[in-house]
Amino acid sequence: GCGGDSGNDDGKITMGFAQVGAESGWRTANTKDIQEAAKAAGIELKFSDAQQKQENQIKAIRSYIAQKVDIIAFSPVVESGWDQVLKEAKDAEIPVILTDRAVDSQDTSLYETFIGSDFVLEGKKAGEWLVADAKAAPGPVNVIQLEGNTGSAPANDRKAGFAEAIKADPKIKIVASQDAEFTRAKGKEVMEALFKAHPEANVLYAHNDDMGLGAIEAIEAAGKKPGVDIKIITVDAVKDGMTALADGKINFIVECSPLLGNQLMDLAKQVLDGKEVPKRVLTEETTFTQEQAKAALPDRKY
Amino acid sequence: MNRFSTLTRHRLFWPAAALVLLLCSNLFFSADFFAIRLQDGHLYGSLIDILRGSTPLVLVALGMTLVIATAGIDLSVGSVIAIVGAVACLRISNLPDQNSVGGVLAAVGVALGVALVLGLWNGILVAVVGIQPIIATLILLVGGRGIAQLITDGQIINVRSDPYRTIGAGYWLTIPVAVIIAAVVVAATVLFTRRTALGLLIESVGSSPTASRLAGIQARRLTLIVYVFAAFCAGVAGLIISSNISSADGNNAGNLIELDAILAVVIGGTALTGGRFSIAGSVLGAVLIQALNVTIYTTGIPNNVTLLFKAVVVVVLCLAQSPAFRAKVFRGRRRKSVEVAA
Amino acid sequence: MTSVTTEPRIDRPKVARARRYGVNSRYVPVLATLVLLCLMYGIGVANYEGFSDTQIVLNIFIDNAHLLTVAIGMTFVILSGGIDLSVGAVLALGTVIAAALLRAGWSPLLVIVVVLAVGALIGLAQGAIIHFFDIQPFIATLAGMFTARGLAHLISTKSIPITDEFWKTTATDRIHFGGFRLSPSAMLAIGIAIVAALALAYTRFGRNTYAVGGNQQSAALMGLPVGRTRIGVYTLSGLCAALGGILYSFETPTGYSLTAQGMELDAIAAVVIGGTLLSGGSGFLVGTVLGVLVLGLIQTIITFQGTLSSWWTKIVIGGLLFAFILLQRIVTRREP
Amino acid sequence: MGERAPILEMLGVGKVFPGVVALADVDFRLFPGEVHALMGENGAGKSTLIKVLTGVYDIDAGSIRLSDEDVRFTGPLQAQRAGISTVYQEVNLCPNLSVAENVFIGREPRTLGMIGWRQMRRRSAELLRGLDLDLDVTALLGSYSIAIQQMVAIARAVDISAKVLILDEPTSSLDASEVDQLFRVMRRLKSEGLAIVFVSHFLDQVYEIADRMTVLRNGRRVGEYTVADLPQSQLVSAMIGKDLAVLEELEEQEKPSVAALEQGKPVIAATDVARTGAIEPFSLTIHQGEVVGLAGLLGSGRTELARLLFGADKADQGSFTVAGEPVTMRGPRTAMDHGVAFCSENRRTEGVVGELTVRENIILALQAARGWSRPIPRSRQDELVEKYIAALDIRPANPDSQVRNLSGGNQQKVLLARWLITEPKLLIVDEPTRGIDVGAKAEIQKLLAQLSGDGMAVLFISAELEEVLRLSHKIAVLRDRRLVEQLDNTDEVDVDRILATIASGTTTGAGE
Ligand SMILES: Nc1ncnc2c1ncn2[C@@H]1O[C@H](COP(=O)(O)OP(=O)(O)OP(=O)(O)O)[C@@H](O)[C@H]1O
Ligand SMILES: Nc1ncnc2c1ncn2[C@@H]1O[C@H](COP(=O)(O)OP(=O)(O)OP(=O)(O)O)[C@@H](O)[C@H]1O
Ligand SMILES: [Mg+2]
Ligand SMILES: [Mg+2]
Repeated sequence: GCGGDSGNDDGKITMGFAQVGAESGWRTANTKDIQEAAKAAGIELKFSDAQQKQENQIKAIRSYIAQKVDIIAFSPVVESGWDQVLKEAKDAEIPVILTDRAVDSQDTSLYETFIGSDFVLEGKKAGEWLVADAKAAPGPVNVIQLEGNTGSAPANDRKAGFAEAIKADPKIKIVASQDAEFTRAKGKEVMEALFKAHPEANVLYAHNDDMGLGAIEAIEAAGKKPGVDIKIITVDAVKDGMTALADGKINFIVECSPLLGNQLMDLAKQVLDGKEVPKRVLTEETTFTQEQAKAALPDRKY
Repeated sequence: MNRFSTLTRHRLFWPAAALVLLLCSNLFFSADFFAIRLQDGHLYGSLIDILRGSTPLVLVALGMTLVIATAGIDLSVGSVIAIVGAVACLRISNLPDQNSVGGVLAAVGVALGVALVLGLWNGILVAVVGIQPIIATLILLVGGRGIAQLITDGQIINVRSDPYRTIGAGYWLTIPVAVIIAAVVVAATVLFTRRTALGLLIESVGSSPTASRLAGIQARRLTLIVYVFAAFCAGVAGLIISSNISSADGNNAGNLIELDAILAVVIGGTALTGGRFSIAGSVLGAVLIQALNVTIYTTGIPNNVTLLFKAVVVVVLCLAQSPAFRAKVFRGRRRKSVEVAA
Repeated sequence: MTSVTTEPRIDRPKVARARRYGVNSRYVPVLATLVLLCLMYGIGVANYEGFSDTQIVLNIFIDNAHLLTVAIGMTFVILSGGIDLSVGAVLALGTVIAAALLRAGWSPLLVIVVVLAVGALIGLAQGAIIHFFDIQPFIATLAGMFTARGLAHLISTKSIPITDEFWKTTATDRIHFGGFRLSPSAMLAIGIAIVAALALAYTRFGRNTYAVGGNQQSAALMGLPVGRTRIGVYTLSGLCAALGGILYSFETPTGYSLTAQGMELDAIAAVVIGGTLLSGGSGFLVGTVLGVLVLGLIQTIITFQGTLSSWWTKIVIGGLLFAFILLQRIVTRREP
Repeated sequence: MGERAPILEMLGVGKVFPGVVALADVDFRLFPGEVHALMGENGAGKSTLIKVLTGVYDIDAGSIRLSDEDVRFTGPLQAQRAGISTVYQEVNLCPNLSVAENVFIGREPRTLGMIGWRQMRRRSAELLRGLDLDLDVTALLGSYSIAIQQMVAIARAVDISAKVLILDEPTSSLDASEVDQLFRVMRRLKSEGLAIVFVSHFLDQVYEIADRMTVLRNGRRVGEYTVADLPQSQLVSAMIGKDLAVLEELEEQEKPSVAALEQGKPVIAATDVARTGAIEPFSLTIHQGEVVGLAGLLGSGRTELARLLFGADKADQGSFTVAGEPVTMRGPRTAMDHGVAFCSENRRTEGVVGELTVRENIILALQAARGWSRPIPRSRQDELVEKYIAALDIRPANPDSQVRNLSGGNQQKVLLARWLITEPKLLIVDEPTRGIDVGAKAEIQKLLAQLSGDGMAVLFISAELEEVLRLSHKIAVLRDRRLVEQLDNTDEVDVDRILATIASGTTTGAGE
């Protein structure tokens, strides 16, 4: 670590934040929260949008280094390929905090800490709920899975975590699993087709709320009751998802909160104050059942 | 035999054959794939899904067909879709009563008006300023997405409006409204281009701009009309997409649809170099692409193989359509038939 | 009917002089791009502190070495009257193959050879399909794009880190001259640009590319090897894209199947901004280099601006692009 | 000469296009050191024979022997390698490359694989000077007129060291002295033992240069003759199967005097119109029913003058009045709205739209004038199209065939028909008889004469001075992009007189 004396003379902390892009509502909420938290914490935020391109993010980080910001935070587009630029930051004695997504660097001294969710764990939580829920089920449990963009880290991990958890019960089987690109429109379209091809399905697991919400429309159009005929598990817990959960259309949501701004700012201050911070900070996240959702919904910001 | 060979030589034979083949292949995975029943007072079945699901692409491909016929291209359709959806949903969500038909119609009108303006922008850049179409529309592809996000503030705007929902998810006389809308727009376009001289003049401008100018055709005005029309079609598609899910997703709506639309147009037999165009072909191409998507879902092709599968289908289809390929592969047979004739 | 051909010789006036637009009309678009680029740079310098550093320009080369390489291949394809949508996917495939093979312990040299060969092969296949079976380039290369990206997915849907020493040193290496630095990748890309420019101007392949782009039918009737040229440009483009993949993996040492989405549009934009006509047969490689610089400069301005929100980033990029193209059009404008 | 072995022999050649038998059982022999004319009407199959020979088209039946070896070329490249150098009908060069490159591309002088540009420029300039052309060889080919492009194509073909040289209508847009130059070169090559195939619709030229000819009719060979044995009249009947009397009729016709015509209403009057780099200021008035011929050498500015009148190019200065009203020419549409029609000399890029059908091409200008919202009813289309297909004898007489697939001469007829149906007040025709066979040429001239008799004004441009003389009431002579003189076409005026005017000219700008 290094002292808070580096950088601007006015004593105000400057943070460079390199965001992935604005590919989803989740992401923009994340951006907004960080911006607001920075303002509240009196930290000057330099923000850049990489438009989903790793090279742009690297560029942005380099420019932060050149501008001698006090601390850099970023959500990596990809897990790998960061060693070089992180080393540059380290050489410039600028601490780096990773948000939301991890990197796979061997050398963990390259960054101070990671704050974000564990996608595998999210998948696991979803799977565990299903395993518990399926205990009561008389027959086989056939799951349709709506995946996020092929190749993206949340899709990979939420799929893997879920698969691992449902191993516990041989009754549970994934009968179909297709890419629905994290969007509502695709969720609806894919679910329409999968539902007809697999009428035996009775559970839907969607990698995010939006796909689940789209799928609900498809299920309703098919004359079935979402949440009853088809149990639905999703990840994220955005407001729309929570509303559906409270309405009984979704059965279980694993939270993946974009609201890590305050935690990030606290961590930043700690790091700059030279305090020891844990290498990995998980965002304060929980899971919601329908009852919990009803309770939590009123003060849901996002 | 002879009749069969004239049939196979028809422009639309191969896309149609591919469509039938794709649909049939679904039967192995879902036995009642072709079943259509009445449910809750409307038609229900995979084929209906395909038709309804293809409407946005059909519309976009329709506009794209005319643009391509003038030897242009419109990359901005996806952004137009996003902006139109955003404008419509934003206005509706601000209505005191989201279910008021008048309010929804006004919102739809404003959104389509915005689409026309965007089309005019493209058209002016291409026809008046003289910028190469791919670059002229690239500007709106990039900037337009930003505008859509600006309108939605990067979030998804939800609406709860039954009249609006009808556009994309409703039914009229058991038939999906989206399909009716698309059919009407397609029919109107066919009438408009083929019953007036518009089609001929567009084809002329597309295949030889210099000769057309010297024949007195005012290419500039035509080009302008065509880009405005393409944006209009994209706008209607944008309404259908956002109404189908009762929300506007400025970040993702219509993303990359331009590629699918161009693909549909080309499969339908319109050359990217401009000139002759086939609206029926483009519609068929669009439905084919949607059928391909649905087939991928139904057959459960693993996600990491999906793209390869698409590539194979596209290549096989294009090869089957290519006279050069048939000539080269079936050369032996053709030679013989000539000898018989001689 | 009397024959005119035997009539007395007449004092013939010199014919057909000065029947041209102007001597160097061909260079006008490129010159315009250059002038506007300088103007844009000037605006950057005037507005942002630290922008005047020459290193900024060199950084554009460093950051866009892969784009430049890809755009060079694209230039050949567009000059020949075609288009190649597969480049971004081939680049991604290149990074994935490289990463996968390096992880498997292959020697770097061999890996590079394999990646280049795969790229060239994909290009070759596309070119062959386009030429022999008369498939429109847009579609053939769109299928190529699906194929390349699909293969990348097939190898790994997860990003694969590259830890190879050679890769690491090449990535971190900077070649110093004077007070300035360039990366080996950038040097390589610039070198390739020079070679490609010479090849376009001074080799038969280069001139045939122009001829085919001008009028393919005429070129065939003139007895030019149209097939070889067309297949050649796509092969070259595949090769350049694969090389772009290697350069990209130097800068961001990872192999990932989703990298470079939409890069084909960047490459096409760079070529077209550089004054090359999409209809083929007219343009220069220098233009492409300038086009890449324009895109890089826009990105740099965005970075320097530093506080743009996500959507304003896009809107500003669109706006800058618009301003640039519009000015370029006005400068090069001829007859109405 | 006939005793020697032929260098090229085609036996029983057949070629079928969908719906058209282009060639059936055609034999063709070519001997070294001869000029062999390939004769036939438009659409007889001349160009197809050449394309089949050089591998542009697959051959459907028959065989080709070159130097006693069976050959079958898969493309022009192979034919070229085997020693056949060809100038195809229509200019087939690359307009986006420089003149020098068009001459040399494919066989550029190279050192170490790098093209020697300087040498290439020097040699191409020399080569073109050999054809009496003084061009800037670094300029883009597309910036030169069709005639010049044709000469460049010839220069390219002539320079390829070959055994066989094929020239498909090389002279269709050349004027007398260019033809002269070409023939000089052809004679030289012939004496060097080259075998030359020559296609032309100018019978005089054929009789001047050819030794032997093969006549085709409807894709079949009528016969092979030595030129000396076949008088022109017999050749014509061999080609078209009937005698040709129309031309004589035309000569007989009484022409109204210019003075009488100038009493009539002026259709268009240009005053001091000019365009930099294209043409010096000129004034020209064309009256109702008057045929004004433009005479001048290649590149003298006839086409430019015509384009200005039509608004195809914008004038820098000067003014137009149409039917007494001042008019600003904003573009072709303005001109068309005032009843001016322009039939370009460059039919391939500025004329027909190859992808469209004959019907669509014919109605295109009329439709454009009406605007897209008022389509011409189908019955009216059929009526018009049928009428002109018959009147101009367009073959195949199928209104739905693609124009691209028509023979060159037939494309020209389609173009003419396009403008005739607009019933213009002034018809500007730039080389309308380019590539048209003798019979059709006579028909077209007759038609123009008749139309002018009915009150249409015509501006007639042709490289063939006799044609200009035969039709025109008034002849405007251009030299060096300047209108130097306007002559009334009285009996004293003949080809020599015009040539003399062109040669001496009253021009002052003899600077360079
Ligand atoms: N690609 C093609 N497809 C279909 N028909 C064709 C094609 N090329 C030529 N034809 C037809 O073949 C016949 C012979 O044409 P060709 O061009 O050989 O005539 P030509 O003797 O050269 O005439 P011209 O003197 O007008 O140039 C014509 O009827 C023409 O319409
Ligand atoms: N400023 C210009 N830019 C480009 N092309 C031009 C320009 N001016 C004229 N041209 C082209 O050059 C040609 C000029 O015709 P040209 O000077 O040869 O007239 P001409 O006297 O009719 O000679 P020819 O016998 O060759 O037809 C036209 O076809 C026109 O398209
Ligand atoms: Mg011919
Ligand atoms: Mg002329």
